Amino acid sequence: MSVSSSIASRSGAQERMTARERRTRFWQMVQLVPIMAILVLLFGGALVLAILQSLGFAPWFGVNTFPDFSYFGALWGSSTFWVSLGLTLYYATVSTVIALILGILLALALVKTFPSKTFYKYLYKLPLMIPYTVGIALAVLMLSNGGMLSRLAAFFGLIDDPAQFPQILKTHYGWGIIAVYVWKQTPFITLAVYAVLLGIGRETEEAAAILGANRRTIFFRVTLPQILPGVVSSTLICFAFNVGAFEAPFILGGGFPDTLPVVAWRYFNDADYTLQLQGMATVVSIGLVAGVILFGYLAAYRRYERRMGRN
Amino acid sequence: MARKFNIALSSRLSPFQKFYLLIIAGFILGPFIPLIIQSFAFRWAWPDLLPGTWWLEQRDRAMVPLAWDYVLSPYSRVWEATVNTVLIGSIVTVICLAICLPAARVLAREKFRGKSAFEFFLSLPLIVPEAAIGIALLMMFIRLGLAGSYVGIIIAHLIPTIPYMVRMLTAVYQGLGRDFEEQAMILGASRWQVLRLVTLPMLLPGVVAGALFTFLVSTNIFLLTFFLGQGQIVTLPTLLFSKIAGGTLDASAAGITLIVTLPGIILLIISERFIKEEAFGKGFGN
Amino acid sequence: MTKVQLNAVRKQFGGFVAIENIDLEIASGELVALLGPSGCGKTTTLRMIAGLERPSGGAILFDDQDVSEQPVQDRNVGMVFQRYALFPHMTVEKNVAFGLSVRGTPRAEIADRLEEMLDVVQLGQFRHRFPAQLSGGQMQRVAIARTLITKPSVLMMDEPLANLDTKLRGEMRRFIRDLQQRFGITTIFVTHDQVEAMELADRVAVIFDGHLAQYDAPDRLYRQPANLDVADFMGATNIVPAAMKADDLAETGVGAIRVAPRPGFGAGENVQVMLRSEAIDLMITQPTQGGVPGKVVARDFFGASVNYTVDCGAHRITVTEQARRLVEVDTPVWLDIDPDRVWLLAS
Amino acid sequence: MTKVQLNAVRKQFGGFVAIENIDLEIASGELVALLGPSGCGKTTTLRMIAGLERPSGGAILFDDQDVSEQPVQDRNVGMVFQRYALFPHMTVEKNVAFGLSVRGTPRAEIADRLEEMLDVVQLGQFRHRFPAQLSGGQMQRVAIARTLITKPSVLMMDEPLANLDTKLRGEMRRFIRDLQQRFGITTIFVTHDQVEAMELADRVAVIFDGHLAQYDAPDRLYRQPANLDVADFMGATNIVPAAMKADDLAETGVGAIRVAPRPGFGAGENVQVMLRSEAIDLMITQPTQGGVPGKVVARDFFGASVNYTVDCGAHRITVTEQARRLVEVDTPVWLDIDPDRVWLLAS
Amino acid sequence: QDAEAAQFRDGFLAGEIDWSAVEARAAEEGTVNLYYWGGSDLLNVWMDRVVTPALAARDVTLNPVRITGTKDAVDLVLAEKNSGKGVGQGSVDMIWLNGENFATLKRQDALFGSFARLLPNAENLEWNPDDPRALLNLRDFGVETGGAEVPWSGEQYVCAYNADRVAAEDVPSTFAELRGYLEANTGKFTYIKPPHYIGNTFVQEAIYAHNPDGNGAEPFQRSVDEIPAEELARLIAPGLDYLRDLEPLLLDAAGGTPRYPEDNAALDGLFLNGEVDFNCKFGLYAVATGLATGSYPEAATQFVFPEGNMIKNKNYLAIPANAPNPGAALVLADWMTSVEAQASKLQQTGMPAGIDGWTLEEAEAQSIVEASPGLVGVTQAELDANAAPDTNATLVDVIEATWLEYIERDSTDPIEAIVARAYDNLSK
Ligand SMILES: Nc1ncnc2c1ncn2[C@@H]1O[C@H](COP(=O)(O)OP(=O)(O)OP(=O)(O)O)[C@@H](O)[C@H]1O
Ligand SMILES: Nc1ncnc2c1ncn2[C@@H]1O[C@H](COP(=O)(O)OP(=O)(O)OP(=O)(O)O)[C@@H](O)[C@H]1O
Ligand SMILES: NCCCCNCCCN
Ligand SMILES: [Mg+2]
Ligand SMILES: [Mg+2]
Repeated sequence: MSVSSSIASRSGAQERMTARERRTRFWQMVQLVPIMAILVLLFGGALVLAILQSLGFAPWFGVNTFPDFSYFGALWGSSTFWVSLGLTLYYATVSTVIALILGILLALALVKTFPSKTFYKYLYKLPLMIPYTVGIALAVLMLSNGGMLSRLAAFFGLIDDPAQFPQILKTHYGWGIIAVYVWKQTPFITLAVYAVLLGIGRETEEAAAILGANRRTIFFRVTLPQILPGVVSSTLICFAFNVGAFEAPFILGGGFPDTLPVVAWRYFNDADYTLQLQGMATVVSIGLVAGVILFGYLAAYRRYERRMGRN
Repeated sequence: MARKFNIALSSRLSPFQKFYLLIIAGFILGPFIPLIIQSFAFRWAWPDLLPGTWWLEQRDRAMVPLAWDYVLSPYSRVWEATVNTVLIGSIVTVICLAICLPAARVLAREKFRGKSAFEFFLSLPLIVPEAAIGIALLMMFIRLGLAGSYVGIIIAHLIPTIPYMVRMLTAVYQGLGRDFEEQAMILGASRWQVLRLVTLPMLLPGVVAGALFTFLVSTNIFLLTFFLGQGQIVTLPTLLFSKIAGGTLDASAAGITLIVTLPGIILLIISERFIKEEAFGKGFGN
Repeated sequence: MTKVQLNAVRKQFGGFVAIENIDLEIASGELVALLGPSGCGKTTTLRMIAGLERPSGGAILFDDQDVSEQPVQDRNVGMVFQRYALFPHMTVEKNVAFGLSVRGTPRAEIADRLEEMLDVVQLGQFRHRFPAQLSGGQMQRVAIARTLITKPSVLMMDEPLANLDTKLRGEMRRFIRDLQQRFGITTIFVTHDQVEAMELADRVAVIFDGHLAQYDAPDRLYRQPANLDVADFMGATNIVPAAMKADDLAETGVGAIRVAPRPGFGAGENVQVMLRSEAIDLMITQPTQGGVPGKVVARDFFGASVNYTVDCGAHRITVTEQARRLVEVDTPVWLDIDPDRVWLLAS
Repeated sequence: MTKVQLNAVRKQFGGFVAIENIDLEIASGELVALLGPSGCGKTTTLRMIAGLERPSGGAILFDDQDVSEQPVQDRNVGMVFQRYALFPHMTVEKNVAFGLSVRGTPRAEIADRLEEMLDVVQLGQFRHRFPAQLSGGQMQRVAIARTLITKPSVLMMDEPLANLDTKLRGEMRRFIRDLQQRFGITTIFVTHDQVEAMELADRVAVIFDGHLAQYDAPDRLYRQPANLDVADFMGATNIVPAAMKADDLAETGVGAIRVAPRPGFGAGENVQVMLRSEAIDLMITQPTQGGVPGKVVARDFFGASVNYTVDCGAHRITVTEQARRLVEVDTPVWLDIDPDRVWLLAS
Repeated sequence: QDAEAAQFRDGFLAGEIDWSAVEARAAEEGTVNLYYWGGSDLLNVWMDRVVTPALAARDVTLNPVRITGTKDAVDLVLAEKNSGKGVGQGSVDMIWLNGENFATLKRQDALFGSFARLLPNAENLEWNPDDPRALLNLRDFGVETGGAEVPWSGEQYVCAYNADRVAAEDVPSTFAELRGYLEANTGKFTYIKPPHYIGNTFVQEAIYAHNPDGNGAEPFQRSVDEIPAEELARLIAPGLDYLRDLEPLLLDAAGGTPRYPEDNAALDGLFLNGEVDFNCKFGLYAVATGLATGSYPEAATQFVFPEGNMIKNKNYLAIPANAPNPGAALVLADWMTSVEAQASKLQQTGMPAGIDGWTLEEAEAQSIVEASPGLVGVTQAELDANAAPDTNATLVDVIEATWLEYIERDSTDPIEAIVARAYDNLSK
């Protein structure tokens, strides 16, 4: 289609837009309208509303002290907020990193040929297809002190009371939360990396082998840099999800201090309605934190990409 | 013969990889064993490896349906939740496709001012957690009378699904190249014919992959559905959440958990036949 | 049959000028090659003629009608893309019939013309295959058939033979030539291969960097290039500086060479003398008169022909001969050159 | 410098036999071309030599040592891939230095050898570019440099020139030939272009369908193909059936032709006679003895050479001449053929 | 505001509309949206199996909306009210609630009005303010119901122990004994996390038992307006200190932080697996039903704890001011207070009757008694003898906030300061 090029060529001042061009231009914009409408009105609207409320604008609760930074002040001024933030980031980071490593390893195995490959191609996608809540249920069954692993330990005579089983769920180490995220997201990362791996083919790896590189070197210097785009976008998505997720830390977390989404949930469910605004300040903080971190990550990656001559 | 060679750069699995694959299979499938057992249990207390009393032993004496009797009865709302989940997922997918397809074309093919800002805005919902907008969205929806309605849920689900769909479709559009559409035009095809006869069929793998992902994301959404459904609209994730929120699982919760996995398994079996992994890759390529 | 004219056509991409005021007239039924190095603007020119790209300036005329406002679909042109752009999801049959079926041609007529066209390109037995199941040459023929079936009045081909092997390339060239002569369609094809251009085209337009460098019949282009660049691009090997002693005598580093006089290159001028390597006779005995003495320093065997590199003192001269005899390296030789085959170029 | 031997090497992919018992001996420092149509098994052969593919049978020997057990990394081979397989995320410099840096070569030495190699391939000024920012020829040179810098004892190149234009291809051929001679590396390169094979190689292995059809020096291959298939693949145009009247006389559809006697082709045999188009003299006056009469029916001008198609009654014979004179179509001519240049093939 | 609905409301509350007209209107409305905590399978089944057909017989379709927290429904009502949806225009017809949630709706003037005594089945309840037994019908967590909600179930906070793990002589009956038990068996007890009302109730019992004035529940019947912050702080401090000191002995406290389950399902799970030896919650018949569903260990037995402070209360059905189907809501409320409904609910879900036995005819009262799943290990007399009233709903908020601050967040501030702050926040 001549559209883009004609638009790109408009720089020449002597050129006028023809009627034909203006029409195509118009249709282009029309095609972007629905998506804009949803995102600007709903997503943007909700975001703005959340921000307004967190700044004290909530006439429907009889509160309007806009702009009022006291909610953020109260939130950020308390040490538990920072502990909660730390926990939120800790769970998100650790699980993303583990899922990333497991996912890359799995993708690397999947590009090989082996007899049960078809089975594995079904198997590994299973968690991807199932809601997080199922993962949480499985974690409860397997990992709790009354769970399957604990019972096995008792069966083998290692423990004789559930309390003796090392606590995996409901601790601030968050092993249960991490287990669920890893269980659910390893497939996602595997899929992304595997798909990218298939796309790049094996030639560069072979070239590296011929040039004398061993397997380690091939992986770190040839394969990894090429699957990086897949790695970056999938980790980004998982990390952002983990920062904002509520169910797993709520059900499997160690209680107070909770992760930020759970804190917000508790605020929203408090009998004290003024805490609603505190909750808004909390969710806005979550958005801010996720945004800042992912921005940083993306910016770093873009710089790397540019250094590599892509884009 | 040639053992070392195989290790150096082969298409076979290394011993570590074989071991790793076994571990992964255990990690993914293992937990389903106690889940299935639990769904048939009446009383299964620590430290028993199998239930002390099975549901079937108590079935006749029970004053209310237990375990699978409850799960499969209308009381559990499992059927309603399944229908809701699939229905909402499907409608969201279709709408999402309809609004993302034209946008993706423009994004893949055209240059315009503010394009990169626009693209960034499009992926913002991936970054901003649902928790951050859920309550505010609920307030808006209550005012609009959309809270607790299908329409409300479907619209809300578009927010987190659009970024996936747009990425996937933009990538396939970029991979498509203009040649084919141009060739069709030269051969005399109209705009609509180009779309119907050339563009869509060629985009199909990407479209299917995008649709599958959208459906998955939609059927996985908990918080938005939970907030906006107002208890009126029950989907599989919200139903299951209510059952396990306390952190324990009884037989009916286990049964419901199993039911919640079913659509995913069915979808997996269907999609694995029609979608090649490569199709997903496009969305993550860059 | 359509006459195509480009009048001062320009094309800019942003600030970059891809085509700078090209004038080109292609007669109805003529076969013209656009020849030039990679990136010189060949594809861009074709795309403008097809209507896929809008010229930034100038006009394109079909039979003296300006077609600037005419959308692609209505220009009745055909274009075979460099990588064919076959529709991968359609069989050979469907691909070929596409142009007719989108025009709403009646089924029966489509079937007839399809049959005829598959015959022409000899793809009848592959009709139900998909493009992925075809060889390069077959794909190329599908691409051509798909275009010809719509009876375009102007046929364009963008590097149609680039990805084929020597043998197939030869076959396809003959095939295209036959077709074009049979249907007499005004045809423009793009190539960067001079042999291809020479073999196929009635006239060749040589483009360098968005400029039309020469537009001539193949043999003129080859023997009488307009300038050094063209000569170089046409594979001229022996170009040596010389001073004109007389209208028909050039003094070069390897001695005086008789030339056919050329207007504008009088005595006293500094010129470049072009000696086509195949126009030189390699003698192993000294000729009775003239003859540049030298020594064979290298021999390259290409099957049908042999290249000798002859050291003549100031220059090394390449001589091409049909491979009927093989002169050994180090043999002393004399070069004899027909004055009519020596061409003069401005320095 | 390594001698490479393939002893009865086979390769099967599942049930499909890609290579069937190939024996091949490549002398140390020799430059061998693997020539054959698409899919015949050229790449597979290279990959086995490199160690990227395990032979299903037979053995590969480097300097009489079986290398089956040797991993790719230790074979000290170099390979230039058809599509180069440059590392897209590394600059030219990094790509070229890769082989050294993974070997742990000291920095200073890497820098020196890099400098030298970039000089050789003339890519100094592009050192900081990424592959995506290079032209095809430049990428190819990076691929070669990346391989040569490791000083492989066997260098393999898979269709190294396939995607380049005529001029660049010519330059690259000379470049490879120079390098190979300079370093004396045992070199095996794959091509489907016979001209390329002829120009570059010391010996050419022609492979058809996984079988070694002929392994010979270029001129022998060209003039004395082992069979019809090879002759055809090498571009032989005039092959006519004949009956041997005597050891040195073949009766063809266009008359009796004198041939050089060839063992095994005695009187009474039915044979095929191959007349290379450039070995035929086109006379416009009847020669004193012999001479096949005919009439020019077509002329194709290729710049350096001209092809005439001469109708001699039962067959049309193609004659190639250097383009020094142009004989008009319809001119009556006589064809004169040196008996030494006539080759006999089994029917 | 829907004028027609407003007219109906005013007319009904003024006693001008007779019941048959209400029933007619209900049939016309056709639907009733009941929002209730959907965490009990037993109750869910009962709703679908019993209530739905019963209402269908009255031409009303029950829409049972299962919510995870009652506050969600309250929030929805308030949000709709705040966005201008008046009488007849909301989406909630009835909420199952008590305590703070009722108090909130009442404070926000979001209730339909004083309907309870106008129901035909109001006769199954004691309304005489002079009869002390009417207390729980007139006051909900100390807040006057004003007939804006009708009692649905009565409950008492009862603990159970696992006889396989605890010897009968070790079973505590006071907080001091509980502590003693935990010192010997650390980690074998926990209570549901406030602000969950079951957790709140345990805290209240501890506070009653440690009341420095020795008068138990009595001072906590007043509202915040009637009791100064310092006074409240003084009264609750010993109980909260007890709980704070108990923390290191609770479940998982050895791992660093004590673990408080989020809801009673979670507590049941811990109890079943022997992670804890006791299970305290509202549940007169919890052991009987728990054994019937397999969620309790076989040896589970109830016991009296804490002596004299076993809180007893009722829970109610309220109609929001903007109920879209007020007629149907009234019909539902009436049916829910019928003897038939109460007996079947007791039998099938183990939820004690909310109507008052002494107001019933003999046979009716007998049907309720027969429906009871039964007490295990305690007698009704023991339970009655140790009963205590709820804390005033307005104080509950303060106590809850104080618990969160003082115990969960380990605040180093003195209790007085924390209570004062809570007073402040609540008055905003
Ligand atoms: N859409 C575009 N935007 C910017 N520059 C372009 C665009 N299309 C082509 N060009 C530039 O215009 C010049 C001419 O391009 P064109 O494709 O016509 O070359 P070509 O002669 O066909 O080369 P090749 O033989 O490599 O195909 C090139 O320098 C190219 O980079
Ligand atoms: N991994 C494989 N699995 C199955 N068949 C294969 C595989 N690799 C190659 N082949 C088949 O083996 C034959 C030889 O392939 P090869 O790549 O060696 O051909 P080639 O001579 O290099 O052809 P080209 O000139 O097209 O590159 C082909 O028919 C090919 O389809
Ligand atoms: N919505 C965030 C998704 C995070 C990654 N999980 C897999 C997505 C598909 N279910
Ligand atoms: Mg081009
Ligand atoms: Mg190959």
